[in-house]
Amino acid sequence: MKKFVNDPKDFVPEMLEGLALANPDTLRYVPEYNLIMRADAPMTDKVSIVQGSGSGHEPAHVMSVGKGMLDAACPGDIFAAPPTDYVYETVKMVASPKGVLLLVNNYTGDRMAFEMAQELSEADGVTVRTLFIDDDVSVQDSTYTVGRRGVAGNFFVMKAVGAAAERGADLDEVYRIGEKVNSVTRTMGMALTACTPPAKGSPLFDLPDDEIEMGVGIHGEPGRRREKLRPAKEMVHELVNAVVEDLPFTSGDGVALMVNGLGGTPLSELYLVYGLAHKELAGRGIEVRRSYVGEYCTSLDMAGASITLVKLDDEITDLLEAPAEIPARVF
Amino acid sequence: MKKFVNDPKDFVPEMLEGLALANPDTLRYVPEYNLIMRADAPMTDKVSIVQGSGSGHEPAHVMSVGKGMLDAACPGDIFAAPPTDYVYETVKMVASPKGVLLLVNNYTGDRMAFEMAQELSEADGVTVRTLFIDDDVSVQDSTYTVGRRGVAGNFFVMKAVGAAAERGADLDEVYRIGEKVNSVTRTMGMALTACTPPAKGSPLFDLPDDEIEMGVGIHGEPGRRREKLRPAKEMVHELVNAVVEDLPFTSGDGVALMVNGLGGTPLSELYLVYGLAHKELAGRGIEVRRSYVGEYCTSLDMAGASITLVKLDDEITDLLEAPAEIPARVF
Amino acid sequence: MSSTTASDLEFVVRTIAQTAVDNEREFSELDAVVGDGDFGFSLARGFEIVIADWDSFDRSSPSTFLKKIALVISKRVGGTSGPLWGTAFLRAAGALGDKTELTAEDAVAVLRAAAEGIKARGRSDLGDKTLLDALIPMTDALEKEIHAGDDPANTSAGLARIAATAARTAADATSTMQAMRGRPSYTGERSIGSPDAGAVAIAVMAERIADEWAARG
Amino acid sequence: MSSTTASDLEFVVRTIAQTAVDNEREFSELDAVVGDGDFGFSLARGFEIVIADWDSFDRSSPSTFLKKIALVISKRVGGTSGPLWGTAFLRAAGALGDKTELTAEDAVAVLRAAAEGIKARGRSDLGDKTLLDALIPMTDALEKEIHAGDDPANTSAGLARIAATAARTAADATSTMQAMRGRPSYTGERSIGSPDAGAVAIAVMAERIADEWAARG
Ligand SMILES: Nc1ncnc2c1ncn2[C@@H]1O[C@H](COP(=O)(O)OP(=O)(O)O)[C@@H](O)[C@H]1O
Ligand SMILES: Nc1ncnc2c1ncn2[C@@H]1O[C@H](COP(=O)(O)OP(=O)(O)O)[C@@H](O)[C@H]1O
Ligand SMILES: [Mg+2]
Ligand SMILES: [Mg+2]
Ligand SMILES: [Mg+2]
Ligand SMILES: [Mg+2]
Repeated sequence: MKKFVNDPKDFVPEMLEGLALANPDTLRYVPEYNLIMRADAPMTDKVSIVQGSGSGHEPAHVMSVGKGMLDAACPGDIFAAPPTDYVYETVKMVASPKGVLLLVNNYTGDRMAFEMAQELSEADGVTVRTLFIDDDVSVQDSTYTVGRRGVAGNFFVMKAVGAAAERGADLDEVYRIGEKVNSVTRTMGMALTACTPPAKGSPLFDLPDDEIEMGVGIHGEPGRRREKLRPAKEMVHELVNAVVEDLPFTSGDGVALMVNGLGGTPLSELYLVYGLAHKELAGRGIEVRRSYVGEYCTSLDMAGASITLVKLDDEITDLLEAPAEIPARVF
Repeated sequence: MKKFVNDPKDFVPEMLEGLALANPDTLRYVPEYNLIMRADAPMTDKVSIVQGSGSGHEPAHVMSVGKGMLDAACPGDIFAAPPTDYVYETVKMVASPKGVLLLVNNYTGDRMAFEMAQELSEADGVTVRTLFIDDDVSVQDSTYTVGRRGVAGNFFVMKAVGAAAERGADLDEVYRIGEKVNSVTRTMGMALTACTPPAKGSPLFDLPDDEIEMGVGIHGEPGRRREKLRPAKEMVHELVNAVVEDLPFTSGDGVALMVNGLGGTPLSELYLVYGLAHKELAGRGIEVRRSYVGEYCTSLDMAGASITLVKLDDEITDLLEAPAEIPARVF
Repeated sequence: MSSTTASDLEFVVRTIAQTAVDNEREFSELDAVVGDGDFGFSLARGFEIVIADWDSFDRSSPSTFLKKIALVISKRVGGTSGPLWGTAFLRAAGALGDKTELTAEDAVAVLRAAAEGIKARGRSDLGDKTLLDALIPMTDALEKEIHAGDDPANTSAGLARIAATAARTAADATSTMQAMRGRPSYTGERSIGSPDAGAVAIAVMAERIADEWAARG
Repeated sequence: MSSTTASDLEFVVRTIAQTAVDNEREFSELDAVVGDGDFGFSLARGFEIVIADWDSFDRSSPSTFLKKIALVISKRVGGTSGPLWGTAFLRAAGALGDKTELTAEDAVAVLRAAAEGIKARGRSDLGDKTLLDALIPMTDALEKEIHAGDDPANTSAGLARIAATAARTAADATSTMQAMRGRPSYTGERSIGSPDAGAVAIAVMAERIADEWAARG
């Protein structure tokens, strides 16, 4: 393993400390619960927004805390949902009279932790709603799984509900918006290489030099299938196809297009992918109205990328355009 | 090689096309010269700022074109200075009556191309000045080399001269500011892994699993020495030390601190490094007033990081704070 | 028939905790095959606190003691394992009521309650390729042996060995199953061919308990 | 003494171009050792245009022809090589004036002019571990052989072989030198132990010219 790391157990706390040191005026770090929150939270006149999930997806979600997006993020250890207790304590710290919205990527562990925390918080008299994000088209819903996974598309949900909350929308309205954005957001990713969790010290899976994992999860979960590495345009074609056909997106749609790097792929390649995806969409009569290229939801140092489309209407566009002041870039 | 790439020869043009497609309102792409320019350039009432260098360092420099920073960037192929002709044509396209400032990272090939282009442009009657950036403390100046290299610190020069030009400063004033920022900026980097140029298809150098390259160049040039991988805090200590002692930075100084990822290192590690560096500086009485964490000047997919310090005064702080509208995040 | 005393209970919990800490890397490796490689890390972060705070736990009754363990797990263990193992210990505590002396039947009841808690929390059942596929067969074997009457092997140590053997056989058998719950289920048929990490952890813990029980004499 | 005709000149330039294109990867590999691995790529991008546009070049005189080549290189080749090789061809053109028939002495003059151009542009000299350390010894050997008089080996093909042998020996000898110019100079003593990429390229080109000249008969 070649990483900037001291004791792997301290990886997440040390990262969070760095984040707080880099944003002394706007963020507060609460080490007991791995919590990053707005320095000015809770605001009594605003719904509080909280997102939690495992660490290892930076800038998601700790670097999205700030005016216009999250009030707090409570990450767990690398790839592990936070303990129920951390979520519960986080809700306490940002509890607002207008209520709290919990944003949760749809995984078994996260669902359990957040559902239990919601129950505990409600028993304390806090109004809480929980929204599950499940934009990944790689995993098909079925009777036996917990359903689709939440991946990079969560960015758009956070951005939209954050903007709505900042403008004073009530909890039901904020929830409605989040659910609506989630319902028109679709993502598909692929890995060129495995990632290496600091505590494991070796790659999470073996991927031969000429193979890729199509439909990989952001925790390095295997995807739809292994296949041979091919020219970028063929792989991008497959990613775009999977996303477009799922909703489906059709000719005449206006969309936001995100090319998200998984951590080890440089911007040069991401912009190359962006150009290919943009042209794929243009060829189908789908118009890209907003573009996002960079790292939004990573999988440690995995080389790879995901493509997300959001079907835009005036309401969503307006919320995505609204300003936000967070450590990670959003526009 | 595992990359998003079609024909390696098309890597740079395809990346630039993606960049232009993602920023249709603000950028213009001129394929003949690999040129990315502001859609509204040249402005007759403003000095034009141009930066060129090899590609493979994204977001430097093509993703720094926009209001408040560059008027144009003319990248060469991967790690290769642009041909003289590209630079010459770029200057023609953004030539302003107030003059043109060329920013050049200090390497033999870049110096030659820009010096020749300046001569050609002056013969056409354009007023041109060229500023060489050389912030890398890894390479010691000597009688026989071309001098120190220009690396991630170029960001601060671009930002400051871009802001000054936007406010209407004349060419000599813009040049003075650029030279001043360069004179108080120092950088030191290290590689955990080698990078893989698309056309080469294999790593540029061999770095055993337990070794790092201390003082690496952004083109994968070997640095000061090979050494064993160590805990992050020891490596960060060495980087900070090299930078601090070079200027030197001393107790009471206020600085901007940049932790720049070299392309393959995720944000989680960069923030961990940031926290360590911040505390190293605090321990020496050096106060971090502005912080920059992310990718500013990469070396393709190299895992590694560099640390840059800029000694701040009111003039520099004011220019770094000024707004800019570019594809890459700056604040 | 042997009876499980309160100190036997402490020995079992302590051994589970020590096994989790000692096998952090192995358990994570197992989870890496079709999961996300954090299972060992998650368990170890909780059980290392169990060990560190061992002397401070309220021991006024076996139930209180197990509840304290449940609390530590819930507080510190993340991932799917946090809620599942926390619930398991909480339900185990509930099954004991205010008993102070425990019998082998109580051990079965504790294990059943833990399994039911996991089922409810995880919306899962036998056959989904989870830790339940080691835990339930192990409990079944234990119960069967107890009912078989006063076989000379039917000491505490003998029962522990029987449980361990059953857990191991069942855990190994998860290799041929397709995951229906948890992260490995995303991979569909690709989950076949390797055992479930949680099930193997149960087997390793049961084996260590049997080994050390024998050593206690 | 043999004379170098305009068609000999075209043959030499064409062979240089073809060698650059055919050895793109090898030349980049050489540059990767202590440089940045782009030398072969940079040269090939220019010389492939030389080959593609071959028929269209103005051939009104040898000097005009070389000037056209210089222009293509300057336009398309980046890195340090663009200005250096562009300057070399431009100065070579200048050395020919309005000559239409070329002698072996003219060949020496062309090579000297090219080397002087590189020195001036690169602020470099013999001994700095650059392509000059193959180019200059090769030119010296050629000149010496011409002055040695009418040795039967002293045909064009024979001279080409002598030049190639000298270039190869000199290029190999750069291994023991420490780089004083260009990117490898940043590494100081670590540049010792591998030959200079530019010098090796000169040797490979000279060898191919000698081989094919012999084949032309
Ligand atoms: N729904 C479920 N019901 C019961 N056990 C489950 C369930 N989901 C997962 N498990 C068990 O948990 C183990 C994985 O735990 P852990 O690594 O903490 O989960 P994750 O990283 O997927 O959140 C699996 O090997 C399995 O034994
Ligand atoms: N100052 C110089 N003078 C003469 N030749 C030089 C000089 N610098 C570099 N070279 C030659 O150029 C070769 C490298 O070319 P290239 O890869 O294009 O340069 P870079 O990538 O460093 O800009 C070296 O192997 C050397 O032969
Ligand atoms: Mg997990
Ligand atoms: Mg180069
Ligand atoms: Mg797991
Ligand atoms: Mg080179």
